[in-house]
Amino acid sequence: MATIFQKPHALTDAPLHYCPGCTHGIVHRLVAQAIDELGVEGRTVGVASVGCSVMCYDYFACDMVQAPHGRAQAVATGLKRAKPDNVIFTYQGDGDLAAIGTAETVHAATRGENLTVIFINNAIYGMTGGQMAPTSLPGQITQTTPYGRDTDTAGYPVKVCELLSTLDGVAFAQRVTVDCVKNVNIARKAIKKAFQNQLDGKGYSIVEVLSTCPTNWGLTPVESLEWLRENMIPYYPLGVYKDIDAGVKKGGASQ
Amino acid sequence: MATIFQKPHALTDAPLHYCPGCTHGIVHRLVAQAIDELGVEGRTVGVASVGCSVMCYDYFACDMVQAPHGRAQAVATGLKRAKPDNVIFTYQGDGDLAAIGTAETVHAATRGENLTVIFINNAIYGMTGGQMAPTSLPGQITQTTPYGRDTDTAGYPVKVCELLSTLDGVAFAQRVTVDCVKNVNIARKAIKKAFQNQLDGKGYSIVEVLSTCPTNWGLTPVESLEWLRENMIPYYPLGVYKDIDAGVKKGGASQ
Amino acid sequence: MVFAGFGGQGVLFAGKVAAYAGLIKGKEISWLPSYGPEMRGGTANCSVCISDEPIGSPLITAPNYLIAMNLPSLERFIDGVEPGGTVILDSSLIDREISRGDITVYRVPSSRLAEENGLTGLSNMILVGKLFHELGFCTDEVLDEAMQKCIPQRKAAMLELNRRAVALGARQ
Amino acid sequence: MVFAGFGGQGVLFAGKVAAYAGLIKGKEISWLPSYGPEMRGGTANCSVCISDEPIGSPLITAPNYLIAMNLPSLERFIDGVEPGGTVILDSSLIDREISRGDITVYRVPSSRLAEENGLTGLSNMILVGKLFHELGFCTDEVLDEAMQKCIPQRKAAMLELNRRAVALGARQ
Amino acid sequence: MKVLMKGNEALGEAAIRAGCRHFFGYPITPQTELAAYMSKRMPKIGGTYLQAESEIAAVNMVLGASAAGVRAMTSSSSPGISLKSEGISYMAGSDLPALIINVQRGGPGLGGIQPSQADYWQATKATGHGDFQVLVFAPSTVQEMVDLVSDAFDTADRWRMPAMILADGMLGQMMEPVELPEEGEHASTEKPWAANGHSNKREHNIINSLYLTPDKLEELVVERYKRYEQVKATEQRAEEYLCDDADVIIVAYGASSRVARSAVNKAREKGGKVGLLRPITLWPFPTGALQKAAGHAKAFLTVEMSMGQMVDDVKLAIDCRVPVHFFGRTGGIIPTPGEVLAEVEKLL
Amino acid sequence: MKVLMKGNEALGEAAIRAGCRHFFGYPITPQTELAAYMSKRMPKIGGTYLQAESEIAAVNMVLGASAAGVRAMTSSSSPGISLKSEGISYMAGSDLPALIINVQRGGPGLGGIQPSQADYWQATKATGHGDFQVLVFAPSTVQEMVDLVSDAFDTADRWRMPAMILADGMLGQMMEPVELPEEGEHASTEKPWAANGHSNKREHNIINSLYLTPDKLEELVVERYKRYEQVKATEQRAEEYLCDDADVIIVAYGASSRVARSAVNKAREKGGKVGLLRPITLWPFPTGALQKAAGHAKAFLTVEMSMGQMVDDVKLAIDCRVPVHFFGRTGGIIPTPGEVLAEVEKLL
Amino acid sequence: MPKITVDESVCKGCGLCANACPLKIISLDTGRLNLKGYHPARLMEPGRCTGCASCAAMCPDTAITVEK
Amino acid sequence: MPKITVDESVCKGCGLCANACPLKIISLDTGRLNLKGYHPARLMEPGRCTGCASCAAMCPDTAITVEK
Ligand SMILES: Cc1ncc(C[n+]2csc(CCOP(=O)(O)OP(=O)(O)O)c2C)c(N)n1
Ligand SMILES: Cc1ncc(C[n+]2csc(CCOP(=O)(O)OP(=O)(O)O)c2C)c(N)n1
Ligand code: SF4
Ligand code: SF4
Ligand code: SF4
Ligand code: SF4
Ligand code: SF4
Ligand code: SF4
Ligand SMILES: [Mg+2]
Ligand SMILES: [Mg+2]
Repeated sequence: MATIFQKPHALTDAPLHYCPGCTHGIVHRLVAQAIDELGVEGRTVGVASVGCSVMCYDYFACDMVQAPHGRAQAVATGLKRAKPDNVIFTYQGDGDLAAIGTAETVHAATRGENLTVIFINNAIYGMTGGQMAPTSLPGQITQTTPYGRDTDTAGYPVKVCELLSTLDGVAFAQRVTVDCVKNVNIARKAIKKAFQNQLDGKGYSIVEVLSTCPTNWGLTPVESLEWLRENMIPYYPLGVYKDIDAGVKKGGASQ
Repeated sequence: MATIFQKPHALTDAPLHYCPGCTHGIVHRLVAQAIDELGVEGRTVGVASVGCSVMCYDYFACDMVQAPHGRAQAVATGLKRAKPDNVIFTYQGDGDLAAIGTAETVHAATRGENLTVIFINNAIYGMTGGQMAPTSLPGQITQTTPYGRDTDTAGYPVKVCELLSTLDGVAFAQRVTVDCVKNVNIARKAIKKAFQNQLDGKGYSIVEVLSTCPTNWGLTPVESLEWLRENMIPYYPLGVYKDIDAGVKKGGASQ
Repeated sequence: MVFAGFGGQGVLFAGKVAAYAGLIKGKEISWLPSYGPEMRGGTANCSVCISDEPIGSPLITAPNYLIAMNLPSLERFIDGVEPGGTVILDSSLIDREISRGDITVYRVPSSRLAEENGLTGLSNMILVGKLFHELGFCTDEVLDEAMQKCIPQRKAAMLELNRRAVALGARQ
Repeated sequence: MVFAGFGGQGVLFAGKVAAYAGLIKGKEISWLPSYGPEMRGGTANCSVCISDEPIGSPLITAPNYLIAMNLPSLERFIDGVEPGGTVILDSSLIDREISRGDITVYRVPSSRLAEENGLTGLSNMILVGKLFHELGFCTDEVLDEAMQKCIPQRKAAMLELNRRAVALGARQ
Repeated sequence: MKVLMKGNEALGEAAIRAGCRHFFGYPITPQTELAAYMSKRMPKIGGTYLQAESEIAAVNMVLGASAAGVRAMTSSSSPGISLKSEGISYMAGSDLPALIINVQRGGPGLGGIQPSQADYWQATKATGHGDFQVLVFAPSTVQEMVDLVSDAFDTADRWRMPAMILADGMLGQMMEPVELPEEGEHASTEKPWAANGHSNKREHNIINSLYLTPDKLEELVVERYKRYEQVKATEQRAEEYLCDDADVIIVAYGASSRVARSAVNKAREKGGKVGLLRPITLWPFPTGALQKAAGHAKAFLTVEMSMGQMVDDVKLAIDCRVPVHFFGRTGGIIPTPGEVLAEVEKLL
Repeated sequence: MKVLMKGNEALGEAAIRAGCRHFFGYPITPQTELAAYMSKRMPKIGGTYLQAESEIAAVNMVLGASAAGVRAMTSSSSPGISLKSEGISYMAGSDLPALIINVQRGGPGLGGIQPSQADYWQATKATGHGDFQVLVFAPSTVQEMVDLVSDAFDTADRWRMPAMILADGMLGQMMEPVELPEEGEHASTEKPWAANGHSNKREHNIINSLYLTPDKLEELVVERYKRYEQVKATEQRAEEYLCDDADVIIVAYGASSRVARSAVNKAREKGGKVGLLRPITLWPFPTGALQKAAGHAKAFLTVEMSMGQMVDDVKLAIDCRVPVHFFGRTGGIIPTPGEVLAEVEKLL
Repeated sequence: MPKITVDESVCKGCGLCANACPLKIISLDTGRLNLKGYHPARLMEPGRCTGCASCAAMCPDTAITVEK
Repeated sequence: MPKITVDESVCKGCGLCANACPLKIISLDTGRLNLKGYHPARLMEPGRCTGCASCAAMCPDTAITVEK
């Protein structure tokens, strides 16, 4: 009897601290699978950002660096410039990547820094207890938009893949989700490609994963997947936004 | 005999400190003209950024606040939220707005902050003596790209109007220049519109002005205008990138 | 007094009710929460001081009263309980024996009682009921007023359930 | 010594040549630029110290030698010149009389001389030539070596022009 | 009747009652409740709650709002305060009042989320680059947090300088009964310098910290330091608890002063002549009170939730005339009264 | 023969010769020549010059490169250093070596672009939030800038902590003759802790500053402070100039120490027994040398280009045993030897 | 016969596996609590499992191993 | 007759006006230096000026006033 599914080697045995049903865990596994499949654990260095995934340095079996909030891609740039043969990825939330880290994100992207960026968009600041994120939906109730996000005062969500696809340095930008097995598989391929691109020296690759936060959304894990499907996917269309190989640029929604 | 052209009232009598032929001066006048024409000097507050135009607080006759480098739009947001009836504009260089101030720019834009942003793109850090700017052209020689901007290591220029037009909060984004009388007139209209929009409560309006830096480009003022025409305009196409009134969105190059 | 348990069991709320009762009685009071190193789903506890004197450190390491809602919490605090102190624990979740002889221990199967009495999630208030019954430091009216302070108007229905839980606890 | 003028007149370069000459002679030297409050097109000057002792403050407020290339610079520094000191000025740009009697003043129409001799932009070096002539502190060879240090190889043609300017200055 | 409030929420309500209608923040533990509170209240009273994209943006929004003449504030915790340091230096250099709240947590780096006092030096000596000071208030109870918020706003306006409330995770998270002031009790200040539109009635106002002429810059800094001297002369505040006859005086502020007070009580019970001197303003440092205390005390003991920072200021305040000892815990640990008592007893 | 170099350029060349191949910067006056120099040299020698989008990005790139085990540096001037403060605190909390250069200018705020020493407190007490220190070196000549760059890298590696060179606009802009060391003279350090890929040969390395358990965080901070004690014991440096018989000793570092030296010479010419004690390390502060000097001197005078910051450290170093006076200019003004002499003469 | 194993010590009882199983043969064991206080997932009808690994693919805690 | 006035005290001799004038009738007066050390612009053929204000529109220092 063969084991056809087990914990990837690139995940340590430390139990994850995430809330029950939080899809951060699924994405962790997909990243680890990509590292396993490409056989690069020994030369991979991950950058943990500040957000619920801050402690992912304990979970990934490769070397890890914990970066200041928002600065993961600057730290990753330093790591990559120091050791270009290493495989560097960042793992960042929406607050980290698209609020405080906006400048670092835009500029790593426009520099075409040869990095793999895993971006967890859960439309909320999970770790600090559920404040509005730059990606919170219009009308969404959060701890700091108790009456729903009012676009008049709190502005509109930032659509990261759309924004970054306008930049010349970006090699690959795809938005995926992990709400069902089919989408998990698409996400797996996208993440692997984002790593493969780095090995091929193609430049900046980002995978945006629409993810859940059952705790701060105030929903059960299963309800959260539904909320994501009903609210997030329509606002944040899935698909490849940019792929210098395939010539896809902006708005292409083919999966 | 009638005076048909004179110094606008909204410019003080202080002589400008800019280098001979620097087009910062032209843009100053256009901003002042808009203020004059709209009759809002008494309730306008300008935000001076850090760059060659840092001392524009001495030149505009309205109240002025000097902001930390890159933070002009955050300061402007504070001014506007404090006194929504005031007319707030920022005057920023490319280093200020598109490098260190990237996050402040993107977020003021996505919030749809009701501001007027005057953005001077001269493809260089003028004030500090000619270092590479985020908008320096590929191959451009600057103090910190002595062998020409190498996109492999220094990345690609950021195209601000293109980038910001992807954001829902932006009401108006136009790229203009001031290399000749015709374009000065187009610029004048764009700037006035960016102020008018604020009076109309339309939200974030940005006018990007392709500008010269004879000193750091190492050219005469007249040669600089030519260099701008031959090198900058092709890379940064002029035109309206977004106008919620006209329905223009992205890439529209009609003037 | 220390209220301790998992996050989500309502220990912080229970502590707040106790604090309000103290406040109504004109005492000096303080309430201090503390969370385990896990950010999510970990342990949570709060220190509540009720005193006639101004309160120094609100952090209690040696409580007179310990309300323990799970085993890790009991284990963390039991040794610190002041001699002569009181421990009230949810015996449906904690089955450990307590070897100390210098303290009074009340075992209330509050989780089970809550389930059985249609008071799911109010195990905490059953223990509060028991606590105040033993404490005897304020009247039922004061405790009721305290609950009113802690439960917003629009959740009036909750208030009723809380009252029942407290009453139930007091009878244990 | 202080070299002072508008930015772009080459005062910093002139100071550097002087500093190098000192260095070649085995002296302690320092060179310190300073710009006016205007960032662009304002005044610029540099302090050059050449001494047998380690140099304390490299900022000179009371120079022994002042090389002044425009009026504002002259006015800024003239009162500070040490008694017995020397002032060399570009008389084609400065027509002010100097009333101090305790200093030696050389008026060299260096801008005009430069224009007339195909040495545009080398007014500074004409003054340097004069300075070293009066200074007499080093041989022509040393000064030449200093210029070689300051002018990159690939600008060899410039070197020749500089030499001519210095020689011209020395004859004034 | 008093209400029970968390320190963080009390700070928010107190600010509103002190006339603050502009709050700019960015989430960080352990101060999140303050922002959450403001986001609930501000829309109801026509105020601004704006969650900025970062601490840097937030502090600069405060700079802008303050420049416009309104009372504005921001709050954060240790790493976020570091990010605000450039902006705070600008406000000081532009003579702008503002309120910055630091609900300190353990550091350095990301550190932890438990209470700490390890940003003392940053707050009192170098909130940013250059020669300047900010007013620093150190509350020790939730009630005092309320009281000091309006004092901080008033003092900041009076002296045209930023004020900081240096709290910590314990004070931010704990609930105590508080009495809130009526709204509008605060002195509203004329701000003729504000950049809020000249209405064609006066010269244009300029809010600026750039002075390219060193003489001008020095003149302004010296002028500002003269103001600081006045602040030192008039705004020092400290509480003395059983100091009069004390042989050993504990010096502690904020959270650790509460522990120290318990220790003093315990020591007194045992007959030890121990007192507590509690700085309420950390800048200006209550030098006067300390000098007085140094007249009779045999030793001082500072109790801090850090590796020892205020201890130097105590030494300087009393010209090292009396020995000054230090006891501290760090990393988020609150010392216990017992530990402090043990330290004090060594000195008796 | 020696070459004439600007201080800023000399810093760059010295770093390269000390084995640094990774420079991350952002332009700011008066340190621009350093970045410009690196941008010319690095591409030629296979190194990295990267102009970051901001000071914050730059310092975090340094954090990343240092985490990977290479020698990395960044440089800026006052406002830019404030922005780097969070990142520096992270590096300290992660035990990462690195070199940060501050070519100070007048502050606060945007201030001016002339030389200053007003970031002394920031550098020595609170480069960021939390309990930590960075090594601080204060060169006073261009040659010393060169020498201290490699010392700073070595010391930072040895103690696994960030090092700062605290220079100023005068030292950065001036030219002096320098002798450059041969490349590769520096000790290269093993960095088994680096995050550069475990090659499946060891456990994964983690570079981190987060410790949610206060006990763990405290333990680490205390361990770090033990290291600091060793640093204090072994790395203090100061130069004594005519101190042995001096009645009045000037204490000054960097630019102002040069002025002070001239003043000492002038005083000696007049027969005044005046000496100069010049701290070369500002952290660790040369307490030993000061204590020795306090044995015979009647008074100290600190000369600073600020409103007075180091003066407190001098008092603390000598337990206030001898009066310590202060003279300073600020805002970008360099004091003159004459001014200093006048101050000294008041004390003779 | 395909086989799945749930590591109960890490299972958080989130139910995403149950939700994903096409045959709905895995569900939470409400009768039991693991050490963390969760109802762990359990394969209810082992015989019917096809080893499709849908459950495992959706498990955030990689608590499920699938053999075939 | 249209008339332009150049404020010589602020003119920086950049030549943008000269470059912009359709009739090329304004140019730098190389014979003179203003107080700032620049050759100020001067209208060479006043009679031909149309008052089109092209020169003024391009002047960065707003040194030119146009009357008509
Ligand atoms: C400089 C700084 N600011 C703020 C914080 C507090 N903080 C921690 S995590 C976080 C946001 C987390 O949200 P996100 O990045 O979306 O990640 P998530 O938790 O949702 O996965 C914030 C603001 C911090 N640690 N440092
Ligand atoms: C925090 C900070 N970083 C850097 C600087 C130095 N600085 C001054 S102006 C400037 C850039 C100017 O370039 P740009 O914004 O393009 O304006 P320009 O001068 O070209 O008009 C920089 C980096 C500063 N003052 N503050
Ligand atoms: S708070 Fe939200 S994002 Fe964070 S672990 Fe819990 S569910 Fe996941
Ligand atoms: S440096 Fe360039 S941008 Fe600045 S004033 Fe001179 S020409 Fe204009
Ligand atoms: S998905 Fe995983 S963690 Fe969730 S219930 Fe199933 S086995 Fe347990
Ligand atoms: S492997 Fe497939 S069939 Fe078997 S339990 Fe899992 S999801 Fe159900
Ligand atoms: S107004 Fe027109 S015609 Fe007259 S000088 Fe100016 S550009 Fe030439
Ligand atoms: S454009 Fe203006 S500044 Fe330039 S030369 Fe003409 S008048 Fe003078
Ligand atoms: Mg998130
Ligand atoms: Mg620019």
